[in-house]
Amino acid sequence: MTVESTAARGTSRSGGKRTAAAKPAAKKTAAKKAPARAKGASAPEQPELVQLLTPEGERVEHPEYSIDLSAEELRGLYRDMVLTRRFDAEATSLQRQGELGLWASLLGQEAAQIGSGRALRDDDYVFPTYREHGVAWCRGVDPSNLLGMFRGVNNGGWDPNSNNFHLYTIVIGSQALHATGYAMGITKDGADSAVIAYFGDGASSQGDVAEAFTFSAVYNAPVVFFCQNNQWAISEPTEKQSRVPIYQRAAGFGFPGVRVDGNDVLAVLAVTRAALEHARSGQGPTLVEAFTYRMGAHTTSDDPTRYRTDDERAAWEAKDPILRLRTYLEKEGLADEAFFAKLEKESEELGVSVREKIRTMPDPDTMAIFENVYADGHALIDEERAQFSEYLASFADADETAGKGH
Amino acid sequence: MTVESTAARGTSRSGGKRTAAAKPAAKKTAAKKAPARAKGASAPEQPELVQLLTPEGERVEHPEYSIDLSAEELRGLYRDMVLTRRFDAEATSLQRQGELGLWASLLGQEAAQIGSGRALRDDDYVFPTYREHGVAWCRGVDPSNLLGMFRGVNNGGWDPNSNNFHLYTIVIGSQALHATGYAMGITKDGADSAVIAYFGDGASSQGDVAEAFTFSAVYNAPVVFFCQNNQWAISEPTEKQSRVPIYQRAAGFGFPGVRVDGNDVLAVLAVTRAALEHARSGQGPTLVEAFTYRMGAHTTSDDPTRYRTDDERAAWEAKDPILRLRTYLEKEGLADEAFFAKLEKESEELGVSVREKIRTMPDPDTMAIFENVYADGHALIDEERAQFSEYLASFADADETAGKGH
Amino acid sequence: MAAKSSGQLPVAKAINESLRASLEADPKVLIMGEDVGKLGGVFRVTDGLQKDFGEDRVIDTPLAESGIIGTAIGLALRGYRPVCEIQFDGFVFPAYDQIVTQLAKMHARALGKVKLPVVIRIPYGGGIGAVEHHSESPEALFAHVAGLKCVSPSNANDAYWMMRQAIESDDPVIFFEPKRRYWDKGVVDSSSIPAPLHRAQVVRTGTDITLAAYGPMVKTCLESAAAAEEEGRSVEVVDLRSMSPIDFDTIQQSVEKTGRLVVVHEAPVFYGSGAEVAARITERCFYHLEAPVLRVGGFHAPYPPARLEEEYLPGLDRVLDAVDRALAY
Amino acid sequence: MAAKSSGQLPVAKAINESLRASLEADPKVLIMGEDVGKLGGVFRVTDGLQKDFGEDRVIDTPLAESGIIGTAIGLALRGYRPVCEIQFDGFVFPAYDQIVTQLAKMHARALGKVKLPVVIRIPYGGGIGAVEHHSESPEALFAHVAGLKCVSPSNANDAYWMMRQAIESDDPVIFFEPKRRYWDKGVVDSSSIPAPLHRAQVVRTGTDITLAAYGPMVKTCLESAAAAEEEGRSVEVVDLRSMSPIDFDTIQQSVEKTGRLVVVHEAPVFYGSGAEVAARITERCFYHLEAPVLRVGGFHAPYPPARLEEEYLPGLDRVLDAVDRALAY
Ligand SMILES: Cc1ncc(C[n+]2csc(CCOP(=O)(O)OP(=O)(O)O)c2C)c(N)n1
Ligand SMILES: Cc1ncc(C[n+]2csc(CCOP(=O)(O)OP(=O)(O)O)c2C)c(N)n1
Ligand SMILES: [Mg+2]
Ligand SMILES: [Mg+2]
Repeated sequence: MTVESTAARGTSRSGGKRTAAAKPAAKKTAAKKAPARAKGASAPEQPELVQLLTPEGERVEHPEYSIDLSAEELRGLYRDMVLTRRFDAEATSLQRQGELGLWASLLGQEAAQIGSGRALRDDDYVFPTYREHGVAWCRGVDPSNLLGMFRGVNNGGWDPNSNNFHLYTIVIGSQALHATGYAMGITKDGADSAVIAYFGDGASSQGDVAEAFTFSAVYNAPVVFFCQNNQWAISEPTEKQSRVPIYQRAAGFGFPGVRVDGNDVLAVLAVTRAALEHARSGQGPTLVEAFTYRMGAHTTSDDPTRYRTDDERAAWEAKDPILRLRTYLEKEGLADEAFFAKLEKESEELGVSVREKIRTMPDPDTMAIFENVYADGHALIDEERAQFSEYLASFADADETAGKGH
Repeated sequence: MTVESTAARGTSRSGGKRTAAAKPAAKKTAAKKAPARAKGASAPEQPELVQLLTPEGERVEHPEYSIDLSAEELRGLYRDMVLTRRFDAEATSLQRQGELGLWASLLGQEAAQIGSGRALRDDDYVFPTYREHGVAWCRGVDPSNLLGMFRGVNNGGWDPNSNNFHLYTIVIGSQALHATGYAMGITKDGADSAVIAYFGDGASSQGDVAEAFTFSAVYNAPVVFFCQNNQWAISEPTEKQSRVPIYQRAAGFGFPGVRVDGNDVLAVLAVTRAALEHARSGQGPTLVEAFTYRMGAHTTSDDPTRYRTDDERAAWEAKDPILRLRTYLEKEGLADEAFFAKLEKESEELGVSVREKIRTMPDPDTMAIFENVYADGHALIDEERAQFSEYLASFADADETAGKGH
Repeated sequence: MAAKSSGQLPVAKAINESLRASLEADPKVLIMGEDVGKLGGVFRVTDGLQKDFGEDRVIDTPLAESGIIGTAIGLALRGYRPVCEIQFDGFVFPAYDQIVTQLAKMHARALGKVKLPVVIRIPYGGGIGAVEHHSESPEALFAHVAGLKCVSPSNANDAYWMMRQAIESDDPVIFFEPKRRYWDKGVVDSSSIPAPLHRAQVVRTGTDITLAAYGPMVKTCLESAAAAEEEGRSVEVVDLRSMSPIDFDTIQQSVEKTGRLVVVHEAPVFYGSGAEVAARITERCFYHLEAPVLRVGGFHAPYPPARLEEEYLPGLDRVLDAVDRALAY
Repeated sequence: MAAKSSGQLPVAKAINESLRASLEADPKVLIMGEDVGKLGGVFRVTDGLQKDFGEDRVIDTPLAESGIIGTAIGLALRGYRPVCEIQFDGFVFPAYDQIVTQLAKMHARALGKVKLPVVIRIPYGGGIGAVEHHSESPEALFAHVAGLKCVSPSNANDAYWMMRQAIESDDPVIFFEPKRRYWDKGVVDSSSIPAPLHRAQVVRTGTDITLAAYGPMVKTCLESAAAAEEEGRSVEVVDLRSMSPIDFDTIQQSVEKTGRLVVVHEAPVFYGSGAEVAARITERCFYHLEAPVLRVGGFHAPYPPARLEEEYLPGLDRVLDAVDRALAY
């Protein structure tokens, strides 16, 4: 299967039809989870983590969130995670080979991204950071689009409206406000779509994110704030951003917050779906904190050995999101050898296709510097474009003259 | 009594020695006050409001906060509020007479400001907005200093360190971060002082305030965030800033929040003192929301009839902070006629003295434009200063020449 | 849709009518900001609009400028055309990141696939005796940034039409409103075909020297020109109207005629728009200039307290002094 | 306190040593920023400092630039001397309000009664093949603002000494670090008496034309000058070192000799520092200039994706083209 056709599955919801909708991200959950802590130093009591599939691959029940997926749907989620991881690994190695300038790996965060991405409807809108390759996958964004900016041929460049997937946003936290404004617009339009805004644990410190909480609460905007707490903001652990669990932030702005096991694709799907339903039904925002782990470096430029231990990584490896679903599928006989073999092959093909795509990706035309700065044009751009063309032409002339001369 | 000698009482704590310290702004208070509200539209349940003196002038007890003041201390608080109100009224009328360009009245917020101001120790540090005239009074800041910026002779200009009272800050929310940084410095110095940062209900929406919450929690900085929720941010009611009570914001950042009757000087004193003690003893920040009312216009430029009703004002008049303390003092026989008469006279004198001061306040020298832009100088400033002097001198020359010529 | 004929209007009211006409013409137009609703803004520029168009289209926002611009971007992505009010010049900076990093660059980032027709209204400049942060002229800080357009009307007719054009533009426009001219009246000709938004206008012709200004300083320059005439000097005045782009062609034409140029603005001279005009016009008119381009503007100092602003602000005397100096070459 | 003698050092390491010497010399000096601790910053400029000076003096902050600068102001009010790192140029804007409105103006607001000795380190400029927001040159947006000082070293020795001077200054200093020169080595002479922080330096003498630049473009100009020499042209190069204040005297002296000036920077030309230099030098040297001051810099467009930056950035060819054009007058 080619990359395109894989991606072209688009936003069909693999975790679909048969699911019993969970109760809206409950008042109670947030209410009882917001203890004020008088002391900064002491450890927080372990907050409730919504989990439906344990690291050992056991299905467990949760009093407020439930999910009931068909075998096909479960295999679909598994396939999404495997292919996303494969794509990500391919990109990492393409960076090492010099094909990309940088790569921000999502390794370890597949469940958080696929679970939330598959909770979305086609008409919902996504505002990602720079690491949401799995969500992009769910939206049907052509993976090579994602690679363009890391290769340095553009700064994003895809059409956000063709998959309701906004451009990657690098400046931390900014997109939370864009998502809120977009959601306000949905309300004005009388539509029942929802918006999801992704950001990280580090981003929770940015003023823009707090302002997004305020605006979304005041206007009751249909937006889900999806915080992937992957424990690290480059070299800084989450304790440098907050001394209480991040999901608790929401209550003080007047909307519910919930922490979900971010390595449990079923729980993430259930919780996100409930939060989106909550938004759709006019009940406003929810903050979902997906508790997960960045298994790799922050980006290919980073060296995590400077600031964290192998032990930590090893402990999280035991909670791997893909492994636990595989264990479950196998144990329950929901997928056979043929499925895994076929998926392995599909992964290989995806890798090959991505490699080919990137290697044949053309460099942008020099004059693209001057394009799309303004929608309605700008006199200075016209002047500079003309002068620069003339300047470039002078080399051609010189070469020609030189050629003639000798 | 002259203005100076009144002010010179400085930060002596009128509500002083005998007070039984309240328990540190309790975990419980914040914890149980942070219900997540799933619906934006419905009214919040009435949150607990710490009160020790009812609008009718009855002393009541509170399970967590208590206070025990001598008659003299109570009269001191009363005097502070009366003189502050008088100073404020004087400034408002000076604005009408054209002596000030603008005035931001604190009318109605006297208890919030005197109660918190008198909770401070001399070595504590205050970061005010532009309306903390009552706090300035408690700190011993010469009132004419406050008038300078509203008259347009300077942009503040007092020495913050002489009374540990920072300059007024007009850009909403900025000072919350300065306060936090200052408090971080106190910790580094190993001192046990505390910082208090004032801001309004409107300011609670600014990203800077949220970032101050984050930094103060992460570094466990000894700072009290004192939000005077006076129900309005110019023309916008508090519902435009938050759909839950503002004090609940704190819990999600990991520190306690408490709502106090901001028109009850005793409760404000008790709550602020407890929060400062909490900070001093290494337990980090607290958010105090003083629930009060801006009785006047936002500033003398504002016209509140455009956006709020007389009824609302009337309802709050019944909760007047000064009246209720007077009722209590009289009922309990804690102050006699002579006290009130003397205070009346003192008020008059304060008014006269302020009027005199302002009318004799000199305009700044033109060349002050170039002063204090840099501490270490800047070549361009020197150049511009010289050119401008020359330019000004050319008029003098011209005048002279003209004089000679005719 | 043609605006109602308006006759003599103060600048603030001309903008109000322009916003009203835009709200009527396009249901996607929104007004957002602090106190823009019932209060009608602190300068009453949005007076009556919420009453007539509802809270859904004229929106009182929380007190957070980054939030205002950030959500306006989101609304624009959804197809709306938000017109955001920043209450005073000095309060735009909390939104600066959203403006510079997102609003200005998103069209390019998307290779043209999204447009952000957001207008940011900023009452700017001094002369009204206000406290700190209420009198600044930060236009250079926006004009330097690619992706933004910056304009400032000097009179009621331009205020009306330039606002309509700014709202119709598919690019983000920072609309600097000369607050001390809010009460100056002028005829708004709602039937006239307006000049293009970024075209400069020769508002007084002359032959000896050119004065270039925009916004509040145009009036000052016109008064200076009138005063200079009494001394026998023929001064041309160009109202730039747009600080990004700048209509250098019109200035060049004027300077080729007069041979001398003084640029006047309230903003500090150092790194100000006068520098850009001086540098480019000197390049374009090197052989025509009989004197260096001179600049009259603010000093490299924070805007002073109100009792010093008269000395600080460029006024007739300082403009004429520069005219004298230029003519002395 | 004298720094250790350092020999050949890369620019990044020279700054590291300078920070170390400052931390040693004054217990009030603090380092703050994202990832400045264990990681040593993304460019390792603060490498090893937290290990040696502790978390109390080398502080990993929450991810919030306004918070970093806002708390640094508070720390400065308490008597500390914070040196704040902004991770990349494009991430300074969330802090812009605190910088422009508070940091720059508080000394004046207090009539001199408080001082804010805060240094803001910003790795800036392009040429390292990075993604968006990692290659910008925003210096004009700070230099226009009174109350700030802006400097940028071009070599290791200046990097060492200018950082020490910036930290010793009682004014806020924005310290622009030419990130693509971080790995360029030079001798740091820790015994030399440094030039004043805001003094420009003639780094190559010549007689036909002057090139003025700062930070990363100084090297480009020196290479251009060397290339021009082969064509028989004698090019003088002035390293401005400071963008606010600008040492106009040194440029003027050079231009009075050469009669021609080209200003080179990576930042967009429009409203850039070249405009200020051109305007003022034209005024000062009107009768000496044989050609208009020309500017070579970025276009009025967002910094392009990495695969276009070579074309976008001023390089040897574009500088020489400008030299040719200036000499053609
Ligand atoms: C405003 C801003 N400041 C700094 C950076 C540099 N930076 C890029 S990613 C990052 C850490 C982000 O951490 P987090 O929000 O937890 O997301 P994660 O990378 O872990 O997915 C930082 C500091 C940035 N991109 N934007
Ligand atoms: C950043 C910023 N934006 C806007 C303003 C204009 N402004 C001055 S006071 C005010 C309302 C403040 O309300 P609140 O925080 O409740 O304080 P209050 O005036 O009620 O004491 C506004 C919007 C400002 N000073 N700063
Ligand atoms: Mg993270
Ligand atoms: Mg208020």
